[in-house]
Amino acid sequence: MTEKVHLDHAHLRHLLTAMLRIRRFEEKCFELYQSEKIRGFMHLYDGEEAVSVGVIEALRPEDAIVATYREHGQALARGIGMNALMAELYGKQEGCCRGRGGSMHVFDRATRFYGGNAIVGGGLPLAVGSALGDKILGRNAITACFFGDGAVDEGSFHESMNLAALWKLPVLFVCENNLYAMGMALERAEAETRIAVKAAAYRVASEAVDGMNVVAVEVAAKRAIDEIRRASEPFLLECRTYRFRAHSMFDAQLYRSKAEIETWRAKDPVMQLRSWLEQTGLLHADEIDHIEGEIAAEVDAAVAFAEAGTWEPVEDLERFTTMDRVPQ
Amino acid sequence: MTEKVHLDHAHLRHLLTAMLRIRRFEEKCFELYQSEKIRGFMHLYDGEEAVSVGVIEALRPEDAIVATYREHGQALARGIGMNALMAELYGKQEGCCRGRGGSMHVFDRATRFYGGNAIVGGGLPLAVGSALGDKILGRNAITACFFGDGAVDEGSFHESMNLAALWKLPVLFVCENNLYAMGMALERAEAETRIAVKAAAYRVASEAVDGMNVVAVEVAAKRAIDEIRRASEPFLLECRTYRFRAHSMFDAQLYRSKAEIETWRAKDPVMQLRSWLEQTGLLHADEIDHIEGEIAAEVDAAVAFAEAGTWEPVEDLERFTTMDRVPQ
Amino acid sequence: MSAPASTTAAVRMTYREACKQAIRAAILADPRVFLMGEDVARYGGCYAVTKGLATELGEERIRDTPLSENGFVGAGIGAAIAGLRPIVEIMTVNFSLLALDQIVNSAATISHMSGGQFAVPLVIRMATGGGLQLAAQHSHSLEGLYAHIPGLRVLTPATVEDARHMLQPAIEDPNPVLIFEHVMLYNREGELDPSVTGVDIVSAKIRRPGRDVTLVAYGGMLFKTLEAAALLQVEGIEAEVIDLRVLRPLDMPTILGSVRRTRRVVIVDEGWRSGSLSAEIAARIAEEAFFELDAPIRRVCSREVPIPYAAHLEKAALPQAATIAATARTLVKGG
Amino acid sequence: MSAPASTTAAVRMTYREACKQAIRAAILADPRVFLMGEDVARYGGCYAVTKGLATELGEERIRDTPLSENGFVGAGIGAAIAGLRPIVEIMTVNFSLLALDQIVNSAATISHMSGGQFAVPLVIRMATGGGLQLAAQHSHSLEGLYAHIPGLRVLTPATVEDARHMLQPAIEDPNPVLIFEHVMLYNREGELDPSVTGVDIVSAKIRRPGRDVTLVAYGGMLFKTLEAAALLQVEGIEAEVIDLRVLRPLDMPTILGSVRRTRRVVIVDEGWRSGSLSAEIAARIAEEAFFELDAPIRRVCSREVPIPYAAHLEKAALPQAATIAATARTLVKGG
Ligand SMILES: Cc1ncc(C[n+]2csc(CCOP(=O)(O)OP(=O)(O)O)c2C)c(N)n1
Ligand SMILES: Cc1ncc(C[n+]2csc(CCOP(=O)(O)OP(=O)(O)O)c2C)c(N)n1
Ligand SMILES: [Mg+2]
Ligand SMILES: [Mg+2]
Repeated sequence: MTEKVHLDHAHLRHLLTAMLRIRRFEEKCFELYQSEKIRGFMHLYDGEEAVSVGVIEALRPEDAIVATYREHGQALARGIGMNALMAELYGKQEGCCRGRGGSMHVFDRATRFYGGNAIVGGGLPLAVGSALGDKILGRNAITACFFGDGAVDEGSFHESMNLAALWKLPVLFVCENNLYAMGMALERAEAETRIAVKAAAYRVASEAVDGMNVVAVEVAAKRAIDEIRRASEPFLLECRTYRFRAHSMFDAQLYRSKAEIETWRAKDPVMQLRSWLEQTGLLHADEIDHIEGEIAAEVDAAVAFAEAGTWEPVEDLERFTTMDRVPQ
Repeated sequence: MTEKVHLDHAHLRHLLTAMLRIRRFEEKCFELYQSEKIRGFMHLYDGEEAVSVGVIEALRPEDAIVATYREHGQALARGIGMNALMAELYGKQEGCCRGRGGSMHVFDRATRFYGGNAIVGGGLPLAVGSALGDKILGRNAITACFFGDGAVDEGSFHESMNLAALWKLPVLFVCENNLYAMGMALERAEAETRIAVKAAAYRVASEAVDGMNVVAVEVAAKRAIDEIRRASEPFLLECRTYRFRAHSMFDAQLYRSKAEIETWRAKDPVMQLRSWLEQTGLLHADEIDHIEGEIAAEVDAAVAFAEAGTWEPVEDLERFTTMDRVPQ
Repeated sequence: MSAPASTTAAVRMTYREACKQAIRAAILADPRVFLMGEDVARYGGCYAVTKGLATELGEERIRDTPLSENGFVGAGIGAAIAGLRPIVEIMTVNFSLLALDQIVNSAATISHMSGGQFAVPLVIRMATGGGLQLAAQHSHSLEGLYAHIPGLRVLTPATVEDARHMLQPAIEDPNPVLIFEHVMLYNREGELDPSVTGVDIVSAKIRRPGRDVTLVAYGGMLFKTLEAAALLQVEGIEAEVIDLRVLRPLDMPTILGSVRRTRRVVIVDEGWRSGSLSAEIAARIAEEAFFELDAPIRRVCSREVPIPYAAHLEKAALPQAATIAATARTLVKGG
Repeated sequence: MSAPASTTAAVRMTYREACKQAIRAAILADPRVFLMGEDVARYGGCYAVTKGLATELGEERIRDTPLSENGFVGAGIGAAIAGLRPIVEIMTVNFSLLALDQIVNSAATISHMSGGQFAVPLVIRMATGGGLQLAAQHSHSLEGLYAHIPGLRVLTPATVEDARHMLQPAIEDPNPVLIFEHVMLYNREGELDPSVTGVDIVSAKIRRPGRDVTLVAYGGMLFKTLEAAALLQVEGIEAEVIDLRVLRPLDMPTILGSVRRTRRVVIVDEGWRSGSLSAEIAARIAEEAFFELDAPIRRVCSREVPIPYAAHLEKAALPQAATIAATARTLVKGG
């Protein structure tokens, strides 16, 4: 049965809040990277928030998620605590992965968040396996697999789409098509740039959706998931989006023009929703201020939490390289 | 400019001869395997002769070929001498690869025959590279890349199709769709079984052709190659065929019925052409006998050549592991 | 079917049959266990290990996969994380390179990277080794590469008993376990003692005691090494033969114990000499038993060439009993 | 542009700049040479090695590829066979596992398998190593695995001079050559002597002579090892430091010559200890200079964990100068 998207005040407020939390969290991350509190490779989601928020809104708690190294958005939308996430970026023991994963490798058992994978395309086979597991174990769950347009170049995309289709597995493949893989423009990487079209090679149903519109994403994701549950087959959802910032923190962005970025900034998913809500009177400026205030407090608290966090003792370095038991 | 297929006596005689040479050669190989003169894995081409003969007929001497472990047909059709091929199967020094490659790894510099590759899908990227080389070096040559339906499952198919399309490379991808990858039926391996249809995911032109009809294959291959040269783009030719014998010499064929094999045997490409030629009076029975006689003599000579061949001294075992110079 | 009246007599069977019984038993014992791989079901396995099992256990438990090594190995990892106990079969170690990214970058890292939130209870079986004239893309012994990767356990059953019993503890291990089956062993017969109902996947075993020299081997090389020991015995040299059984983590106490007794060691490894597992064993002996050796450490490995097709060249490329014996002889008698 | 008036003064530049100049010079010298890889052109290389080169040399010679490691490495092999001299860049050694099938099963076998009919004059460059907090899928040192494969040559330029000059002979080599560039070296500066116009890709080099102990290192570990030597010098211990430069084939005469003089050796390797290249070197020393050593062979390697993100844990996982010095000290002074 279709779960409808209710465009009521509470829900729209929730969507805006969810996107704003990601935006503000990452603005802080950017600062913290400058001040070297956060290190390694960090990939911001600025501009793409509608994708994870819209899709994850359509998931149930029992569903699983596989994401990429650009996964702060998915992690927060899925409900991984901001404290645990920030502490992870700091490399602290209180981080969701005890500081071992960092920005690119966020995992969370409680929400079936299976990473955080920094091998482009590496998550897709894992998502197929997760869905196979659910199917065999008779769980009525789906696995949402997020990946970029660049992952579509990889053989693992092809193998995974085919396996999921062949074995009729409940996988929602979510392509975050932000038009670039690092500096490689989609039209220079793929002979066929309409990613949704490629699903036909595997007889998989697909749809392309405006990834800058959170409601559109949510509606499309719900429809896709209904279809997955009804037909017991995978679905490919191509979300057309854009990242406003550099690929990672080391990127001079020589490969695209400022004008192009500005054109896309005009479609900012957070601003779009916000102005629409204000214009239609669904949300008043002071309510938004209130939300912003709460988020600012949450971000500050997360920083304080991370700052106060501790370093895992080096004696524990080798711990978890192998496990004594399978965590339940 | 289109090179037409001339269905005159000489050409049809040539096509029949080419297919018969493969058929008779391999019948002898089968015997020799039973008597343990040939060892290792050997994959016969029985039933699929029209594919290599038809395609290779459409090639020019400057074109390159990449094949699989099931490549006796391509090797003979391309003009690798039967003596050198048989000696290779014997593991003799006089073999085309000095006995190092065996049945699965036939190479020939003179005819640009780039293997003989026993990694399923492994040849496709090599073919892309060969075509890239030709393009950069300004050679007006194409690369014909043979592979099975099983190779379509592999990520390398996906990556290679995309690379060839993106870089507008002159590759003729020839899928020898014999409906099985070992014991894996195509419909159990691929969600979309029409392989030619998959070309659309890369904006590559494609066609499916009756692979049991050598003339149809030749015509389609010529058309495809014309298109490759005209548009400077790859082409995918799916040849629908069938192998009459086991996958390799160790295969109980539990996965398909005798009846299915018989249905396909009725479409035997050699018999089809032969009866048609006889019925239309284009070739008389005694001419065919004459051809058969010549081929039998050639096969016998090849066996004698291989028998008389010598073993490479074991002192030379490590030779060619690295090369002192690039052979010209 | 009822149990046979007497189960005390040793049963003779092939290594292949032992592998098959192990798979069957594991699948029957636990609904979370299943096998997937290329041609495991309808074809019966490329080395006929799983022949008949799909009919008996169903194609959900013995699952044919498309030719997508990276894809289905990754799917095995995902399924293990999601709660199953998959056994993934890769036909041959040469093809496993297509899946190495998933094995090294995901299977071996996820438990550590996630701070212990997830385990990957996955078993990957594959054939390895030369001797069947399958040439340069089917004959290599790359298990040593896998033994380099933290997070993995690497097993090389050589005996019928190990083929029969190593699988169950491998499945119970919360970590990814790789099992290498040497192609030349499948037809080999051995006795199975019905009173043995399990083996460990931790220790090396002395397969033949001896006082004069230690021969360390594993997998397909074990029997060539035992042959070498028989040759040496004729000359009055008593070689001790160790079967490593587990390549990662190595059971050094057993190796060092033997070496300290015999004071001489030859390591036999079908991998290419440079950078093979034999090097690690030699290095550890040199580090830990340096002052207890009476002679340099010796290794007998494969020659450093892609394995060629021709029988005589292949034979020359792979370690043989005569070479092993000759090497040990020189160590004992001086050379 | 005219040549600078004087070229005799040493030029100071980064390792990154040296890599870039090498690529530029190679491409300008031979129309068959080109570079391809992910983000080498418009982005300028993920470690900025090729910044600006595409503008200067054109996007045919500096060719961006899609994210298809298996595909474009295989294409490089095919192009090499067809007559080109490709340089293929893989961003990081962890990703190279996706292309390992092509490297091991094709690039390394085709000349042998074809009986010498074809060569594969291909160069593959990639970044390796840890130290940037890039965690478990970007930080490993897997060059030792490649050094196991017959048919390949494996280079690890550590100095600016080698970064500048190893590429040309690698391109001229008729065989596949792998070049590993350690990520921590890119920003490192060094002197380039303009009178040196080439280097060999055959020999190891003694970077610091010493009489008391030999320290063997390569790539990113060279400088930590030299640091350790400096620490030791303060205590009156003179360490000889060998830079391997070439991991396959190993230059054993240089290593053995040094070890025979100092009679003590520590091998430093950023690979995980078990089965790392250090094991091979230790094994060969144990085989060939056994009676000439005064102390057991020692190794300083990475700890056997996927490299973690947190700085202190990463630091603890990787070999450090202090550990190298401590290990050497114990050998020399006894411990
Ligand atoms: C297999 C592999 N190749 C290359 C890289 C380096 N890399 C990291 S992110 C990235 C771009 C991926 O682009 P896309 O999939 O579109 O995701 P986006 O970053 O745009 O979200 C690349 C090339 C990698 N991590 N893994
Ligand atoms: C990467 C890889 N996986 C598996 C195999 C084992 N294998 C050899 S041939 C074959 C079937 C290939 O089928 P297809 O591509 O349809 O070619 P056909 O044999 O039908 O000509 C398989 C699975 C292999 N050689 N390489
Ligand atoms: Mg992208
Ligand atoms: Mg087939």
